[in-house]
Amino acid sequence: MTAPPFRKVLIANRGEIALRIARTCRELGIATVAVYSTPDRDSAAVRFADEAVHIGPAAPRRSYLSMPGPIEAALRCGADAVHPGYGFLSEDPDFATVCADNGLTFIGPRPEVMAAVGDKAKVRELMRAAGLPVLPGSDGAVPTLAEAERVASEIGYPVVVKAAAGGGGRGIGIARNAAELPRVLQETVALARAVFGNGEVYVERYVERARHVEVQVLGDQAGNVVHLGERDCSLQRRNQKLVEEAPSPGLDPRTRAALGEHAVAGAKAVGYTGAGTMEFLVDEAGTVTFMELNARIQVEHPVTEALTGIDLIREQIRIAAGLPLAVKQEDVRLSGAAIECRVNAEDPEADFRPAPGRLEVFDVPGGPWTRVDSGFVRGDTVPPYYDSLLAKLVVWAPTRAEALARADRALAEFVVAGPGVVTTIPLLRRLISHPVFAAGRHTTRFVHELLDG
Amino acid sequence: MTAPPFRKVLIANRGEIALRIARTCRELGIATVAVYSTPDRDSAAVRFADEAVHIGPAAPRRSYLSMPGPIEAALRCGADAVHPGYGFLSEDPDFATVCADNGLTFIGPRPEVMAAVGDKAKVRELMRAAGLPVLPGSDGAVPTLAEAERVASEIGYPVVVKAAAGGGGRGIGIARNAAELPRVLQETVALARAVFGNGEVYVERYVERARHVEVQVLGDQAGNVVHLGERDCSLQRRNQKLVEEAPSPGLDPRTRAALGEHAVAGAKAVGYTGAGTMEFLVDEAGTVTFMELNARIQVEHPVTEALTGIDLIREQIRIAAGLPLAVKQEDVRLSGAAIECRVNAEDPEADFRPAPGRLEVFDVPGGPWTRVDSGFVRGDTVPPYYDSLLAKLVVWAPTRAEALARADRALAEFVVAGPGVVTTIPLLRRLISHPVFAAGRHTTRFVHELLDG
Amino acid sequence: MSEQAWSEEFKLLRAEVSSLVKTIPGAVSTVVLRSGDRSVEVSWTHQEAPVARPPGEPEQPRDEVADPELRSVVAPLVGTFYVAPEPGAEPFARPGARVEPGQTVAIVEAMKLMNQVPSEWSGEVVEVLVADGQPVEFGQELLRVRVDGT
Amino acid sequence: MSEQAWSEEFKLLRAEVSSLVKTIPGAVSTVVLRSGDRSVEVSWTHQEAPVARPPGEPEQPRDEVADPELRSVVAPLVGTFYVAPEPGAEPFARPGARVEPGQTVAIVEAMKLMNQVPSEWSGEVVEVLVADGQPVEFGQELLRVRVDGT
Repeated sequence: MTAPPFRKVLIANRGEIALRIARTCRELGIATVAVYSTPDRDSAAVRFADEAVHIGPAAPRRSYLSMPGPIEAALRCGADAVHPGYGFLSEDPDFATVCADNGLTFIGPRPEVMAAVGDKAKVRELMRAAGLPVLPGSDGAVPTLAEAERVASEIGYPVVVKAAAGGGGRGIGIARNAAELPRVLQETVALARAVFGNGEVYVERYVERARHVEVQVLGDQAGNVVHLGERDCSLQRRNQKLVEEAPSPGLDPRTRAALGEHAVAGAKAVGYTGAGTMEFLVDEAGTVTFMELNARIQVEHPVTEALTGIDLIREQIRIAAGLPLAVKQEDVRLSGAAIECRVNAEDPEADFRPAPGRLEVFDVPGGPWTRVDSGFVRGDTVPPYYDSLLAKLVVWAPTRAEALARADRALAEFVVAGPGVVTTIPLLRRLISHPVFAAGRHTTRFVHELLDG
Repeated sequence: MTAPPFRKVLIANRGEIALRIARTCRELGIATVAVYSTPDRDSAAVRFADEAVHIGPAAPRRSYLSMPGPIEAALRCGADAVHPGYGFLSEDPDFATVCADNGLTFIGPRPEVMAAVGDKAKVRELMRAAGLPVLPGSDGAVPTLAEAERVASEIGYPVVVKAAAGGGGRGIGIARNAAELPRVLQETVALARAVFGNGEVYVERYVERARHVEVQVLGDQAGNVVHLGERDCSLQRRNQKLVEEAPSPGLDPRTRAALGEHAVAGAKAVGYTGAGTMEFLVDEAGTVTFMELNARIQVEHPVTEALTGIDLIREQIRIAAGLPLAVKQEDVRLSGAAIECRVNAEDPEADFRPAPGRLEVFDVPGGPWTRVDSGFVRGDTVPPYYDSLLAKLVVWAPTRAEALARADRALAEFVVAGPGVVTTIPLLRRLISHPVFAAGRHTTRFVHELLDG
Repeated sequence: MSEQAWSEEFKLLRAEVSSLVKTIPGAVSTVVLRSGDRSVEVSWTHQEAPVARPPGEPEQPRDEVADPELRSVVAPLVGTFYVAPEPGAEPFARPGARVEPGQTVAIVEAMKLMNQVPSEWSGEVVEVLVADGQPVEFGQELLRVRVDGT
Repeated sequence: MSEQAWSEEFKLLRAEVSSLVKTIPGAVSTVVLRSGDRSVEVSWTHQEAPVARPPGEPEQPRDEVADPELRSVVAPLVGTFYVAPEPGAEPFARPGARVEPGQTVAIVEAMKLMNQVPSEWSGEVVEVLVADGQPVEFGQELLRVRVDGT
C-alpha cells in the first residue's frame, strides 16, 4: 500500500456525511477526528471516528458553524487536514483561509475560488465570459430598482430576482410582471441582507418549467479537470431536493455532451480544484443555461459514485494532498442508472414539518445494489436542531426502469418508527411510481403541481 | 414495463437467501409466498413476502427438507413457480419433478440434468468426455478395494476418496499411502451410505495446495450459455467457505480464459439451464482441473453480481420462464474487485461452535459499495436449528487492495451483540489483513495452517 | 502494565466505589471494577413489596381458550383438511363424539397422500374449527377436545 | 500468557474482592473475576427489609462530589485553558478566593483569541480542575465554586 495522503483528518461536520467521510478516511489508512455538539455526543460518526472532540452546544451557530471549535480540535489532535462536508462551514472561504493560517489543509477549493463562485452574480459573469450559456439578465448585481426595471423590460417577464450570496434555491423571488417587481426586489434584498448579510441581487429571465441538471467535476492542482456525467435533481419541493438520479432521463446525446463540455470549461475558467458541481437548467426545448457552481461535495454525490465506480471523497482528499487526478476523461465510464431517495424525518401531510424523535425501529433496506448512508442506527434519537435527513437510499440497476423498481422495493422494506417520527418514505414511493416521473416527463414544478396543484 | 415472467413465486427456503429472492421478485413485479418453520415465524423474509405459510416445526426434515409443505403451500396460494434457493431441496431432482407434476415451474435446471450433475463420479466422466481436464483417477465409481488400490497405485499417492453423492467438500477422505487406503475407503463408503444413502465412491489424485476457483455460468432453454467470470473461494475452513472474491488474485489471463471456456463447454455438454457454478482446482503450477458442477444459486453469487452488474436471481427466473439470455458473452464486462465475508454466529475460539442467540445489537455497515444480505434485524433471535450465517458482507472497489481496505472498514463498523452470541467478525478481519492473503499467495490450506498449524 | 501499576489502578477504582457508597443510600447489590479503559459500576437494591392478589381470586379468568381441560388437535403438515375418509362418508368425529388417543379424527391431504390425524387425548370433541375441504397450515388448530377429568 | 502469570493476576483480582467485601456489608451472592482487560464483580443479596433511616439524619452524607452547594464553571468553547492573563501573572482565582457573578476566573484561548471565562455564581473557589496551558473541550469542568449559602 502507498502512504496515505494525510495522517489525520478532522471532519468539521455531523450526521451521515461525517460518517461517509470517516469511512473513506479509514479505507485510505487516515485517522479521523470527529467533532460534535452536545446532542450529537453518541452519534454514529462519533462512535466510528478514532477521536472525537466536543465543540459546542446544540445551536449550530455555537458548534458546527463556529470556526474555533474545529480549528482548535484539529490542532490539539494533531490533524493535518480538515474536511468540511456540505453545509455549515463548507462554502465559507474564511474558514478555508483560517485552516491554511493554522497549517491545516482545507479539503476543498482555494479560498479565492470559493469566494468567486460564492458570489452568484459574479460567477454568472465569469461563466458568460468563459463562453457558457447563461440566462438573459443583468450584468452582475442590479444596484437600483430603475436598473432592475430596465433589465426586466429588456429580457421580458417573468423574471427572477436572486441574492448574489444565495444559492441552492435560497434567496430568490419571482416577478411575473412589472407591477410585482418593486415588491419582489425589495423583499429579496431584505431577505438577502437578513440571511446572508449581503443585500446584492441580480435579475434573470425566469424559466417556469425546466429540469435541474448538474454535472459533477473534479479538478486537480495541476489544472486537469474531468467531469463525471450529470445528475438530474428535478424532483424538488420548494428548492429542496427529494430524489436525484443519473443519467438525466430523456436528455439527448448532444445536450449531454454539451453539458459535460460546459462543466469542464467553466471549472477550468475559475481554476477549480477538488470536487464541484456545475448546475444547469435544461428547459423544455432542451436549451441549457448555467445556474451556479457549488464548491463542495454534494448530498447526492453517491448517485455519481454508483455510475462511475469513483469514490468522490477519496478524490477530494487526494486532490487536496496535491495528487494528480487518477482518471482521464476518456477513462470515465458511466454505467447503468442510479436513484437517490432522501428519507427525511418530515411530515409531508403537515407541510413537511420536521418530525424528529427517537428511532425505536430503524430497519434499513439491504441486498443487491442498495446503498444506505445514514448517521443513525436503531435506538438513536434524531435531534431537532439540524436538518431532518435520516438516510440517503441509493440504488443502481442496468436501466432506469429497473432502478425505479429497486428503489421502490428498498423503500418498502425501510421501516422507521418512534414516537412523533414521521418520514417521507410514503411520499417518495408515490413520487417514484408516478407515471409522469416514470416516463421522465417531470420538471422542477412536478412535486409542487402534484401536492399543491 | 413488460409483463413479469411469473405471477407468483413460492420461495422454498429461509434466511437471507429467501429474502434475497423475494427482493428480486418484488422488483420484477412478481408476488411472493414465503414458507416458514415455527422458529422462523417472524423472520425478515416472512415479513417481506406478500404471503407466508407455516410448513412445519423447527426440524429441517419436517419443514424445509420436506416436499409436501412447499408444494401444498404453492398450490394453495396459486403460485406458478418455486424457487428453491440453496441447500435444503435445491439440488434434489425429485423435488424438481414433483414441482413439474403439480404444474409448478421449478426455478433451476431440468431434473435429469440435476440428477446427472448430482452424481460427482458421473459428472467427472461427462466433463472428461467433453474435453475438460480432470484429475487422474478412477473411471467412475470404484466397486472394490482391489480396484481402488489399482487406481491409486497407478495415479500415485496421496489420493482422495470421494462420495459420488457428496459435493461441496462433504464426504471425502484422504489416503496418504497404500497402508491408509483400506481404512479411508471403508470410512468414506460408510459415511456416504449414512449421510447420502448411497455408498458409491470414486478415487482421484489429491492436490494438497491449490486454489478453489469457480466459474458462474448461465444457460437458457435455447441452449445459449455464457460465463460471468470466476470467483476465488480459497479461504475455507474444513471445506466451509469464509471469504470469497473476484477476480481470483494472481490468475494469469490465459488460465482465466481457459477457465471460462471450460465452464461454458462443460455446461453445454450437460444441457445446463439456469444459474450454475463450475468448480475447478488451480494448483500451484497453474494447472486447472474440473471438480464439480453446482446446480443452484451459490451463497457467494453477490460477488459476481458486483463485478458484472447482472442480477443472478433475475436471470434464474427469466430463464425458468423460457426467456432467452439477455446478455451475450461479448457483453459481459467484469469491472473492479469484490469480496464477500460470511459473518457467522460461530465461535472461532471454540472450534467454530455455533453461537446463536438474541441479537440485542445488530448494526450493519453501510455507505459506499457496501452490500449486506441478512435475514436478521436487531431484536431478532438466531434459531439454533439451521446454519449459522448471520449476514453476507460484500464490498466492491476498483482494485483488490481497495476492496480489502473497504471490507475491513465495513467489518469494523459491524456490531453484533447478544447473550451467547459470538461472531466470526474478528477472525474475518484477521484473515483479510493477513499478508499472505493480501498478497494473494494463499491456498485452501491457509486458514487451517494459520489456526491449527 | 506492571503489577504495581494495576494494583494502583484498582485502588483508585475502589476509592471511587467508597465515595459512591457513602453518597448514595441503600443496600449495595453489585460492584463491578474493571481496568482496561477504567470502569466502576455499583448497583443498589430497592425492594418494594410484591402486590398481593386478593385471596381466592383465580389467577386467570376461566374462559374457553384457557380452559385447562380443552386441548387442540393441530395439523401435522400443510394440506387440505377433510372430516371424513371420503366425500359423503360419516365424519371421523363430530362435536360430542368421544375420542381415544390414536384415534383418527381427521385427514390432511398433501401431495395426494391422505395423512390421518390422530387425537392425542381421551375425551369429547367440543368443536371442529375448519370446514371440510379447506386448506390448513402446519400447526393450525383443527379440533378441540375436552379431556376427561383428572 | 503463561500459567504462572495468569495465576498471579487472579490472585490480585481476588485480593480486590476481599477488599470490597470488607468494605460493603451484606451477604455476597456472586463473584466474577476475569482477566482479559481485568475485571472484578461482586453481588450481594439483601433479603431483609430496607434499613430505615433514623429520623433527623440527613438524606445524604455531606461530601464534596454531591454537595448541592458546589457549582461548576465549564469551558465555553474548545481551546487552551489559562489560569492567568499572561505567563507568570497572578491567577484569576486560586482555591479559597471569593468570586462574583461575571468575574473572570480563567481564559480559554481559541484561534489566538483570549476568551474570558466568567463565573456565574457568587461564592468561593474550591478547586481548579485543569492545569494551566492544557487543552479543554466545550463543556469541560474547569473550576468548582461553593456558592454562598441560601
